[in-house]
Amino acid sequence: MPKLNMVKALNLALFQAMERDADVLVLGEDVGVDGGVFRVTDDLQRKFGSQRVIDSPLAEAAIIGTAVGMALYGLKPVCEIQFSGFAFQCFHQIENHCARYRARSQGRFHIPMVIRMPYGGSVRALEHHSESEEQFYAHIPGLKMVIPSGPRNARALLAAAISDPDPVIFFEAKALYHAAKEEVPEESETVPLGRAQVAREGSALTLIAYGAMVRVALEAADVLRDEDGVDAEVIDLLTISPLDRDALVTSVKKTGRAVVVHEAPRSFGPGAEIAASIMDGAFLSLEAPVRRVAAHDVPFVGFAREKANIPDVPRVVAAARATLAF
Amino acid sequence: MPKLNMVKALNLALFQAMERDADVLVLGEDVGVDGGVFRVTDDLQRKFGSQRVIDSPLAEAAIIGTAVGMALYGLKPVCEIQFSGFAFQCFHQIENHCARYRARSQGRFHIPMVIRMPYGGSVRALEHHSESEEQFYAHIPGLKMVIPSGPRNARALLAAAISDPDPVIFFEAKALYHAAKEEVPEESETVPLGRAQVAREGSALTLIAYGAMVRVALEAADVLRDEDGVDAEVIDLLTISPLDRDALVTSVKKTGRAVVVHEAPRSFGPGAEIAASIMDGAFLSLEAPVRRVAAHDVPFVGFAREKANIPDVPRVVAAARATLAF
Amino acid sequence: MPRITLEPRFQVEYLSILDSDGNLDTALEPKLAGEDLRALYRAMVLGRRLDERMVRLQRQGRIGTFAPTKGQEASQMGSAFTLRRIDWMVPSFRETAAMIWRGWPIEKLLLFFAGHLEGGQPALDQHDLPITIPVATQLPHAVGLAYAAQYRGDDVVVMAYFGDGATSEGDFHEALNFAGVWHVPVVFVCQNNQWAISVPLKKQTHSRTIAQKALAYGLPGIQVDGNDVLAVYAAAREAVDRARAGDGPTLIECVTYRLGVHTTADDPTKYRTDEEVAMWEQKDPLTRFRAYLEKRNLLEANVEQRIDEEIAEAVRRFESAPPADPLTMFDHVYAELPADLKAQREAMAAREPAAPARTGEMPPPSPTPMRGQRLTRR
Amino acid sequence: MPRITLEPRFQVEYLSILDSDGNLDTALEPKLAGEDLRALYRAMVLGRRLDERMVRLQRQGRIGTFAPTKGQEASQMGSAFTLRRIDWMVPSFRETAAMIWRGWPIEKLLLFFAGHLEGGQPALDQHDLPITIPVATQLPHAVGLAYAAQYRGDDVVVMAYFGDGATSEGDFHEALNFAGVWHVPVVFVCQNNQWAISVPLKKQTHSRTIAQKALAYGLPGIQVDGNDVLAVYAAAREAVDRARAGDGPTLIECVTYRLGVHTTADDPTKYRTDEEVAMWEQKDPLTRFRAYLEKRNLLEANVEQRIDEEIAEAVRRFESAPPADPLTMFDHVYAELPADLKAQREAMAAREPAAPARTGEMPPPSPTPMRGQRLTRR
Ligand SMILES: Cc1ncc(C[n+]2csc(CCOP(=O)(O)OP(=O)(O)O)c2C)c(N)n1
Ligand SMILES: Cc1ncc(C[n+]2csc(CCOP(=O)(O)OP(=O)(O)O)c2C)c(N)n1
Ligand SMILES: [Mg+2]
Ligand SMILES: [Mg+2]
Repeated sequence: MPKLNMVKALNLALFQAMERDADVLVLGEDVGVDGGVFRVTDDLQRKFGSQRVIDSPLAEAAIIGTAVGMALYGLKPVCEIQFSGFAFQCFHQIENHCARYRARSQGRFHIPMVIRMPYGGSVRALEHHSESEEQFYAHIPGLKMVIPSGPRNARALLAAAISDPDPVIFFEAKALYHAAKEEVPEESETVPLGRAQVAREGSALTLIAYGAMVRVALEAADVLRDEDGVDAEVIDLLTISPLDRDALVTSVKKTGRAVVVHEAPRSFGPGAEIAASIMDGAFLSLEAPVRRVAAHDVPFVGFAREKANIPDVPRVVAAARATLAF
Repeated sequence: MPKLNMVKALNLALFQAMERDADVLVLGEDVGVDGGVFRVTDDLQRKFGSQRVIDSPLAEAAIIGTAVGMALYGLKPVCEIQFSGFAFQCFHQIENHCARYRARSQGRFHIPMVIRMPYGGSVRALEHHSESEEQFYAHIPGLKMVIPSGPRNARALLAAAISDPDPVIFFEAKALYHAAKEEVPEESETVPLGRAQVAREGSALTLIAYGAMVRVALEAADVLRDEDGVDAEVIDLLTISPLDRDALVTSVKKTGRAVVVHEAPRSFGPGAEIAASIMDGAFLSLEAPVRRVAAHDVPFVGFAREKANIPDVPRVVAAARATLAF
Repeated sequence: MPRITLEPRFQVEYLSILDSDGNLDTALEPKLAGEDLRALYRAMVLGRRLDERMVRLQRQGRIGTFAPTKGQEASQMGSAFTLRRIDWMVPSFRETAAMIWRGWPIEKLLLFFAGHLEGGQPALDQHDLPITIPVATQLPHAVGLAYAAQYRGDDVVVMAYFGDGATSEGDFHEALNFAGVWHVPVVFVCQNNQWAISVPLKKQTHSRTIAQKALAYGLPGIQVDGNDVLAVYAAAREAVDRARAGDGPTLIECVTYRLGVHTTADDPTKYRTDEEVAMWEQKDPLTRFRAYLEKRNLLEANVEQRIDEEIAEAVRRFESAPPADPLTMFDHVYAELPADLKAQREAMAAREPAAPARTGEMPPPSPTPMRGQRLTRR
Repeated sequence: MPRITLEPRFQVEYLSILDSDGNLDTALEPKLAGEDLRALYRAMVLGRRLDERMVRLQRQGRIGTFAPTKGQEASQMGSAFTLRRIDWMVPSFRETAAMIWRGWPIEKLLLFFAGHLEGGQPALDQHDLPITIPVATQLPHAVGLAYAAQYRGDDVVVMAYFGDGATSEGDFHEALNFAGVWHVPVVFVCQNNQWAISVPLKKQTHSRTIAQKALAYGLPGIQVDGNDVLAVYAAAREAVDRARAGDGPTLIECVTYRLGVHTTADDPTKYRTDEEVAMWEQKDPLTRFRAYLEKRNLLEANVEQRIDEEIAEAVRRFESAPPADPLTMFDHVYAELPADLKAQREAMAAREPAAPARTGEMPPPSPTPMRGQRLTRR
């Protein structure tokens, strides 16, 4: 099996989906000749032509809106929004149409499309290039919201998202693009959407994370094991919505304690639903309130202050200790 | 004191703010000659002229975007988005700019503007005319999110929102526009943003609601008193964000049980933050998980099915009973 | 080269064939068969009569808010008439006449306006999008459909409808720009009815015409008398043929007038004068076309009466539709119901009173439309 | 009236005064004082040299990603030069030369690109908006500023900058449309540098010029040689004067070229040829203007050297700026910190290592600008 970083793994998923199915198109700003600003669509235009890998004009709403039209016709567009910070420009097309066309047409139409976007911090970037907006999509009925945590599951999840008959918002952590290589099987591989994974088993406490924060949670678990002798379970959500509540509840019924970690601002964020769902399903097992480690409720802080804003290992460890000591 | 319905009460708040301060402008689709499709801005253009009460072209992003420019110059625009369902068209201007200009300019600029929108069900309307999108705004740092529950607090909160130096998203429940009249003092009145109110005192259970759902919660409290002999406290949030966590925690520390009611879809909705915040602050007092009564995680259902989707008294009562019986 | 005027000079044409005084430009008169002219007239009359019936149904509380067509029958039908069944129609929310013509059963539309989503479900063999409420958001969909047709090599043209107000939205701009760059077979039909609710055209845009907005995208734009069904037909015919031939998109501005309320929730006396309405009533598209048919001896007997009967029957069918089953709200959220929604559905089933029988499941959408020989000339 | 062409015919002009071969149209040559011409040249050179310095700083990791100006100095400076201090400048993200000219200290801009929000804070007496990253979103702000100025009766003009790619966004369209309807004193300056990252103009729009897009809004539009600082100045002068006189907005298209990378994260060799770049290097705005000044005996000695020293000093000041205090991220979220954020701030204070002293609080913004006699002619 070749070892690939996440960029190459995503590229492989796109390549294989396009090879298999002529209805799959790629559409976005700079996805063609340039291969995407992060090179995720590298070489696809050369292989599949400029009718299938489309360098669109600079207009997010029309990228999504025309893709809705293509999907209504039966194609399977995979759109790239250059940075998740620019997806508010097309938020009306996503909420009004991607999410609703199946319901509006009572099943006559459906929208088998994927919207890929790089999200999250770490690239020393300007405003709107480092935020985490998953909450906005998770709250929209009719969408699925997926965030992989490494090359292999990124490839498998993207393949699954492209095959999915419903619209999938697919966030890619910029922090992970070149972070690590993993063995990725050459033959195509999918994993079901909507299922969380236990990234590490444990019994004393459940750490819940996704995307770039999974690594932070795993490192925090190392610290807790090494310094506190505590055995933390780490759950990697992979799909944010529909949320795999069973996996969360099962884990917390075992551990009695949980900490959620995400890069999105804390208030009214994904951690709230995760915490509330755990309370719903595992109330009697809970030994402590579910704690949330998240970005602060502040707008963009500039990359000089980014480290202080995004959850890091010490903050997760501290929250875990407070939860254990509750 | 004259008795006014919510439409007239809001109109009064606008009128008085404009009389007092020449920097206050009103801007939106059909707000001038027509007085707004719900007549909230009725007669303002006749009184203040078409330069101050502006019938804009049909473009939500430019309504908000130009209002941002006016606010940067020192004016205090009050924008109307005709229905909250059409605010996704300007969501980028709200998130990118209204919420962030103070931070981006490090205090050199701020955005003293209000964005009014009718929201919620009950008017037998077409798609995008009956949804509840408060969660999207509550998750954006830098914004305030306000939802009154009756004519008097609507007037006072709108007055406070217009005076506030920061951007306020102001949702008006269509269900309440003509629902009831209340005595509204003629002299201008404000209430502080960010404070919840106890709409009814009780000790057995806390019902938390806002906007049109406050009435539902109060009626449910009546049923619980009459049929179960149970004394429910009802909290009217008034401001969704920043959330008055103290008020919630104080109440639940007393009652030990809580049910949240809202019209927005359940998953990743405002009820999640409310539940998680209560768990944070009152964990040891909680006798049962905080239950949520909300719309289902489905897109628009059509008004023929609306009653089955939006929380009603029986559902709230049932949730309260389940919580009490936990 | 100092200060020069760029050539070619940009220009926009205006087309009128049958004016409100009955003058006919025979050189431009489209060569339509008598049967076609009759069909056109019937569809226009149906639009008008249904409109009136729907206003009454709304006043009686049997349907909810809707946007009447009255006055715009020629703009809608002159254009929609040029489409074949395999072409796509992308409506806004005021195209009742054209939607019925395209095949929506009347009772289905009534059901839609009575708050039943079932009414928004196009038939499997119908190439029509359902009503879109958020202004202008349907325009990129039309461009995407046209792109897909071109991509697949299908001989299909897409026609999209919108109002004068819609031209202010960003989506209008982005859609036309994409259409221009992609050179796809789409025809944009603007029904400029002078008003966007209470906002008159001069407060909507400072451009003299809507048609000239095409220049911003390098597209042909034409302004037509939108109350002249022959002119609308001729302009649409030309645009559809151009699209079909691979020569790209066109913007057509139909200058017309909304004779009625914006929607049944609207009170137009707040913002416009009776004189203005009376002036436009003189230009009624039906009167003019009726006189033309009369002159050509093509008028059918009792056409209004037969149409009223057709409507009455549809209303009866509409009224005998079963009440809405709330549980179906879960049927079309995703292809497969996630665990959580299943639980929500079960909770509802437990609390709702026994519901009427479910309407039949929708069969899967039809496979790819036929592939033909499409050419793009660019 | 059958098929007619609407009058007046729409037209768009092209303006060039000093071409790349040094030919000068003396009839159109603006009457600028020698001191003004020198100031213009200094600002352009400063833009070029700072650009080069910033690329090095970026490569060394001392600042983050930024978008170089190289090649667009004439477009920026010819236009910004027409503004008075009380006028407003609304930049995009590539207007370094113009921003410095307007009064941004170099070290502040460097701080901005080093990820410190302090660098984005305009001075109290500066009528400049900070850099806006989301393409085209600043354009409605410019229109709103202009509306506010007109509302207050202030003698103020607003100039807004954006690229060719920005013209595809809905916000561009909506802003120009509002400006047309409101007839406000705003000048839209499009720096058409032929590329939006890797997308060439012909894939961006099918219109032949950007200038003609003005026709969609009933505005005057003009295309100028954007590498000819005299032509840009003349066109901007005319537009600014028109705006100031109450005659409404203008769209200026500066035809120019981005000689460097899109941003320091970009690799232009992926999408464009060396020959294309070389061809445009022949049209370098600096070379041309320098030759003109030389001919007029206006060239200062050692101007490049003095500018390099100025930059070097600013870099030194930038590098001695204190490290960012994380706690300040709570300072400018709201006027007053809500309870929750206070708690978040305290938690951070407890966990962060002792931070350097807070930078001084910002005094409240200045009161209303002076009111003058503005007239709108419409
Ligand atoms: C995005 C959006 N904003 C606002 C509305 C509310 N609204 C419905 S119709 C309408 C006016 C539309 O005017 P026009 O495009 O001219 O079409 P007409 O109604 O005249 O047919 C408005 C403002 C909407 N449906 N969608
Ligand atoms: C809304 C939005 N979409 C995408 C981007 C990413 N992006 C930054 S610059 C740019 C190209 C801009 O092209 P143009 O407007 O021509 O300006 P130029 O960079 O050439 O000066 C893109 C796509 C962005 N900043 N904002
Ligand atoms: Mg209209
Ligand atoms: Mg460019």
